[in-house]
Amino acid sequence: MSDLDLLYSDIEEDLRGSVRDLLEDRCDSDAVTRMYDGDRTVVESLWKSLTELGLAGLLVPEDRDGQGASAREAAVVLEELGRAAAPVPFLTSSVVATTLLLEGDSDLLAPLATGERTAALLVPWSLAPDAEIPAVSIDDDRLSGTVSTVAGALEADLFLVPVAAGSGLSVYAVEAHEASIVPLVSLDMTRQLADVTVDAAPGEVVVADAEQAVRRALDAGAALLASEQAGVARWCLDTTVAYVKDRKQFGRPVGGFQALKHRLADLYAGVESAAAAARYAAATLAQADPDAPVGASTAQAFNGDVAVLAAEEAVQLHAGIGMTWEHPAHLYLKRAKADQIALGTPGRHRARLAGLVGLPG
Amino acid sequence: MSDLDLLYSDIEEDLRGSVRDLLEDRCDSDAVTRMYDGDRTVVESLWKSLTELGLAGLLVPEDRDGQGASAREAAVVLEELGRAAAPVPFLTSSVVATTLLLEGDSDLLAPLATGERTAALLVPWSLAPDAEIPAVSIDDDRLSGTVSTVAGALEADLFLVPVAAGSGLSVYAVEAHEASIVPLVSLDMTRQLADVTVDAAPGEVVVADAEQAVRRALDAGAALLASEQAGVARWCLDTTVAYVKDRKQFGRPVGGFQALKHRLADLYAGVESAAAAARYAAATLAQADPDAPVGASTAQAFNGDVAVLAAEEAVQLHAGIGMTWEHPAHLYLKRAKADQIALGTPGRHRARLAGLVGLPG
Amino acid sequence: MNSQLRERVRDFLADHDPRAMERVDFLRARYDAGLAWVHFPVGHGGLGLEQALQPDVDRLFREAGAPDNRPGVNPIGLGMAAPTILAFGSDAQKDRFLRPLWTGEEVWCQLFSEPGAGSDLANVATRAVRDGDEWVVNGQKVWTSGAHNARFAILLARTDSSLPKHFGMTYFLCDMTDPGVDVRPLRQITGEAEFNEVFLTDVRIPDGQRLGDVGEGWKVANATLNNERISIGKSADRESGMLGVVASTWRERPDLRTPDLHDRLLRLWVDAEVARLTGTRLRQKLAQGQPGPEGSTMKLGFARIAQQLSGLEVELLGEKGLHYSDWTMVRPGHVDFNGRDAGYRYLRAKGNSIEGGTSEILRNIVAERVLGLPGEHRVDKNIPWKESAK
Amino acid sequence: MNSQLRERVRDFLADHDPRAMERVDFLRARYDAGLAWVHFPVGHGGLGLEQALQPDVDRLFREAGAPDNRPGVNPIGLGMAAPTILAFGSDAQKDRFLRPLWTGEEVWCQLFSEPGAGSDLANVATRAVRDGDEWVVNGQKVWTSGAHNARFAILLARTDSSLPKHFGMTYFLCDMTDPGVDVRPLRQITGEAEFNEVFLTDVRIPDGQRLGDVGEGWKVANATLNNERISIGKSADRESGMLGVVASTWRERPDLRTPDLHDRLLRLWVDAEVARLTGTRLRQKLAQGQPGPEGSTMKLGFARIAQQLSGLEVELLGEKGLHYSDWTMVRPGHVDFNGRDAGYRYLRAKGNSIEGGTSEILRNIVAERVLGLPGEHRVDKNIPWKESAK
Repeated sequence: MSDLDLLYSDIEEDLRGSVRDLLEDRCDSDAVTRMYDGDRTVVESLWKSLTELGLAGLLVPEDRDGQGASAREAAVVLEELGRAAAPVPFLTSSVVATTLLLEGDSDLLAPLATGERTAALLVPWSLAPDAEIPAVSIDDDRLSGTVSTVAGALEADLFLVPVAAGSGLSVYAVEAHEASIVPLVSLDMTRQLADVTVDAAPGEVVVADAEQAVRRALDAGAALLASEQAGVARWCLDTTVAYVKDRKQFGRPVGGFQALKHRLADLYAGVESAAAAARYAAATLAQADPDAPVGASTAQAFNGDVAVLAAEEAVQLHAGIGMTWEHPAHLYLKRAKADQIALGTPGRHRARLAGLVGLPG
Repeated sequence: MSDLDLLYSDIEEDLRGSVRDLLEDRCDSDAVTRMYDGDRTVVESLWKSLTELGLAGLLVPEDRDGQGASAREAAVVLEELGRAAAPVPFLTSSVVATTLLLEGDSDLLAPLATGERTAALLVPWSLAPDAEIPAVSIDDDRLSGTVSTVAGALEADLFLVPVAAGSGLSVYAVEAHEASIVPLVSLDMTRQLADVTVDAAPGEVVVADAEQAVRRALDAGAALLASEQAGVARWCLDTTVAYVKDRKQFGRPVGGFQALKHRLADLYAGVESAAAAARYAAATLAQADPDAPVGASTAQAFNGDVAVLAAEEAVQLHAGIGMTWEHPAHLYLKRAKADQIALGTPGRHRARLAGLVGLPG
Repeated sequence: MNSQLRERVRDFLADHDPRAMERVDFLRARYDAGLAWVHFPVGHGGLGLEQALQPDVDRLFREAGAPDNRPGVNPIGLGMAAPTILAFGSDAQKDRFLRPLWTGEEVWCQLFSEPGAGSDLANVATRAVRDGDEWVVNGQKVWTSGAHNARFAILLARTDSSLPKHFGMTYFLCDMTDPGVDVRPLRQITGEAEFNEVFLTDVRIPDGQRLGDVGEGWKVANATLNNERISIGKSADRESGMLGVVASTWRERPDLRTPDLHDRLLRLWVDAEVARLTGTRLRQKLAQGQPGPEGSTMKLGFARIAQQLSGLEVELLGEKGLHYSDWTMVRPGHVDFNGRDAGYRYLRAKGNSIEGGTSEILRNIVAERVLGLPGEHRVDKNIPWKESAK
Repeated sequence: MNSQLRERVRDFLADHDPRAMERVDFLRARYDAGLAWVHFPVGHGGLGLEQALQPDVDRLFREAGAPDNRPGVNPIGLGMAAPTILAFGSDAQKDRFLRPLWTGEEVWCQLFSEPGAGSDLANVATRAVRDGDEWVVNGQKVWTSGAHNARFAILLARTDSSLPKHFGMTYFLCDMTDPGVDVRPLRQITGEAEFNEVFLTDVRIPDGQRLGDVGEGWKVANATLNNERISIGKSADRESGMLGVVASTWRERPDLRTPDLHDRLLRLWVDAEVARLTGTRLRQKLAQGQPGPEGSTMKLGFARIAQQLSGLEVELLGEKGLHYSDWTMVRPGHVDFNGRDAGYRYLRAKGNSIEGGTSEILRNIVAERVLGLPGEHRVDKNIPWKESAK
């Protein structure tokens, strides 16, 4: 088989540069930390700036007001968002919801692409692509039900709601103001979750017979979450390496102690591998390769754990300071741990791979 | 609950001293290594010396010609046998076969206790205490069937054979010369296995309705194998620590390099823990504590892996020399890996614990 | 148990009805009767007996319904300050400090760690300058638990920066009510502030509150730390602590179980059970008078198991694991490592391998003191502290 | 692929019918036509083109049914000796050695490691003393694969022991047929003898077979080793190597499966697949001219995965895992890491983290050269080799 390109094109590197500059400018870790105390002011202006770069429409064809780019570019954006623990609804709206709407011909796609509107798919954030999809009920064209721990709901003005329609599943669009949204105290407040209830809410079908479409949207989310995780892991490695070069104990940099060197060498290998796994997941997704589900689950099984390990090592090797509120390491530990559960745990993806690659238990 | 004594009594330490002296004298690693090329001369004289110390009858009451000691003392002997990778049938004859005969009133127990005879239970050496027990068939008082990968068969003159008797299981005694014994090229030639076939062989019942008795014998074997594994692990740790203190590279002892220090510190913790686990398994077995099966499976689940890790670290930290035939490390790697499978793998014992401690899957 | 001792407790209880006395009066009387810590000397709350006898004495008092000295409120005082004062204090210091320490009337905290002196504790930069009969102290301490409730602190400060680092320190007993002591909460990744930063500005300590000789601070501090490190925890039941919490969740929520999580849980069950047995064995060795630095391995194992179990629990809970109880900045009166929710346990357990000696430092200790492997190259050992790299 | 190059191959094949020529004549002609290794210079088997073009050339020859130079028989020669001779050799040396090396007429081995110079390769003690136009070499080498089949060796020897270790070595090309060369098989834990010990007694090497300047041996040897370390393996299919073996067993033996082993196998499947993708990515970087020492991580991962997989396989096989194929001491012509039985694979894989640079040394290299962390304290760096601790 001919290998897919796992490197970055010059265009992708330019995109990375723009996103990184913007995040350095507008996403400082103190502002992000304040989200844990309920101050979410950083979100709106940051998201606005990102949409002005056209990022919300990366996956949307140009004739539907998007950029006509691919999952490869979205993955680069997510690496940078992970690296900054950025609190924006790119993954939930511009990847998951957008991928779903791409399967229909809804007029709602264009305003999503421009950033005019923001959407969230109403499923629990822990839902794996191959899990049973919870659905609300419909009666007389009105939707009723509760979906718990939804990501991106707080940032969205539009919900995509799986609805049990006969023996199948349809996805309806519901205006957020028609729903009751209860924000949850979340392990990762930079992606704060919410329970969402609709009670006889009006909605319109945007994708009918939608089960496979929802699964594909979740799989796109899982494939690209791997890039976010690679970015989280990269920040943890880079920051820790810089710290141990600088931090002196016993009259020398602690980064010169061999036990730490070996752990960081192993972590480096893990982070490089996570980057390759994420790249493959994005490349197969970008060209609708039949191997895409294997790529997504492999990357989730691997990167979910690597990001957690990287964040745990960052805290441990920063020692005392890494345990404090004032150092940003905790933002990455919480993001990594929540990301490990998001869209299916690594164990869940391994179990899925067993079926996909023919290694049954 | 009152804690069981997990230390060694003075009597136990004396016993250890005698066994260790004898092994240092009569069990040199070159002679043991020669077993891999088919020279098994070391076995007979070594076993004779050990039986002269009365070790074969440790678990047998004094009124049946034994020493009237307990599993605690047998465990100490096994720690030393493990430490020397000694090729004697103590575990197979003096623990497993003896424990089984203790459940009946066979006259065969006394000659086993004195070392005059040596027995082996005909089951595959990989059999876990809770697995299905393979049995030969009986027809007209004659036994026929094959049992594969039996440990201790090459050293035994007497076989204890599980026989399918109606809906239950009986154990028959069969003279070894009535059976056909095919020695196997084994991963661990210091406990070389054999396939044993009986073809209309005569035998006599030694334990009737024997299923639970066989399981208890296997459980005793598993509980005390943990001490052998602790001994294997201890040798690997001690030998490696001594080597890295002595071996110089880059002008200094390699044991001064922190990455190695940390690995050896962790290994030390593992070896100390393995000793505690083995001690608890022996103590509960010695007083027929209802917790004995939990003790045995906990110790097997833990020590099986620790012994392998210790042997793998020994090879790795001896580097080149550890890969050679002339250094004894390979004897311990092979023993540890075979012991990991013997009487049930760690995974198998974990699965058993799930039932014993109420953590179902 | 010693029957004479049992009788002595019985006699004391006959003369002092715990139900009829004020709590503090009862505790003071128990101290004066030598029944506070029987291994301390006569006159300082003890009878010069073996420490192993203490748990039985405590049990007898407990069975009689007597109040205890709330050891959980003053762990630094009882576990670290008291044995150090006993070993290095003058008679006047023992008389002044030990009784109110034991009764809990005076709670203690520890002012050792600094931003630049974590694992390398001998690097403390807080200065104490002699001024007549007093010492004037300036500097910043960190990771001080209970500072906001403490009356006194054990304090390590640099008194001569021209000496190599280990030789220029002195150990003091510091009054936390001194106006130069400023205690500020230090917020942690859990959201709460269990610890403090303590800023010391011209704090004046009488020379009579110096413990040990000038320049002997490192030796005294090591005695304190050894008391911390040989603490191998109490005898524990199977499935106590973090394992019990996760095992309960497992039993109550069959819907959450997967084969992957099952095997990981069983591995950790085995690890925790073996750690429990290892602890039991170490306590039995200690009781036989064979203590040793191998106790350091207990804390290594405890931290690893707690971290892996709490990480597993968050995954096991899945959707529910994405919740958190409360990020509000509070100052907990009492820290329950197993308390609150899975997310809290996960984050809090990260501290287990840092506080009280990082796992990296403990591995060094095991490698060097137990296994006898060579020490690290020490570039700063023989040069004046002020000239060493910070 | 370059169409000019394609045409050149086609023309060569038109003039040289592989079916009509002796194998060695064909190979010599191919060398002389510059189609042996196209990135080598004209006149030495190449055309001065990019290395990335070589696989396509090889493919064209393969498709034409041409014999290859059996690269598996001469890995040290092709992978290590040839690039070093190219970089440091005189024209006479290149003319003499490169052609028979490439055609396989002369097989090479490597005489670097010694009992006292394993990870610390710069510690070699084998001496070479100048005697007129020759050098007289005495010492012992170890871990020499293929020494018993080799005609020549690359050899590192100490020529001045009064200099610090890195400066007193010189690099030679040693004729293995010299009567002073004694090759003895070195038996390994697998039972077989894949490697050798080589004893050198008054071996005489002409000065014309010195590679690089006197005292420049370390620099030349490092060039050789870098060729070893950046070798990141060929593009591999999914489930190739050890994983394929274990996965086949898994698929064929449902009776052996347990949930514990299942999750471990899936984890290793993921690790191996990600390692494969990481290798692909590194090769793509190399092809773009971005090579780097991060290639060292590939060997780390390869060794760990091979060891864990082979260990798992023995457990999976259970009863059958207790068997072994054959302990007889043999000298294998060809080493197949995945060959023979599970026990062999398990034991052989232990060497993967030792040979060609231990995993410990590779982690140092990654930490220092990739991450830029400080080097180890080097006590022996600036003292004469003869005075350093051995």
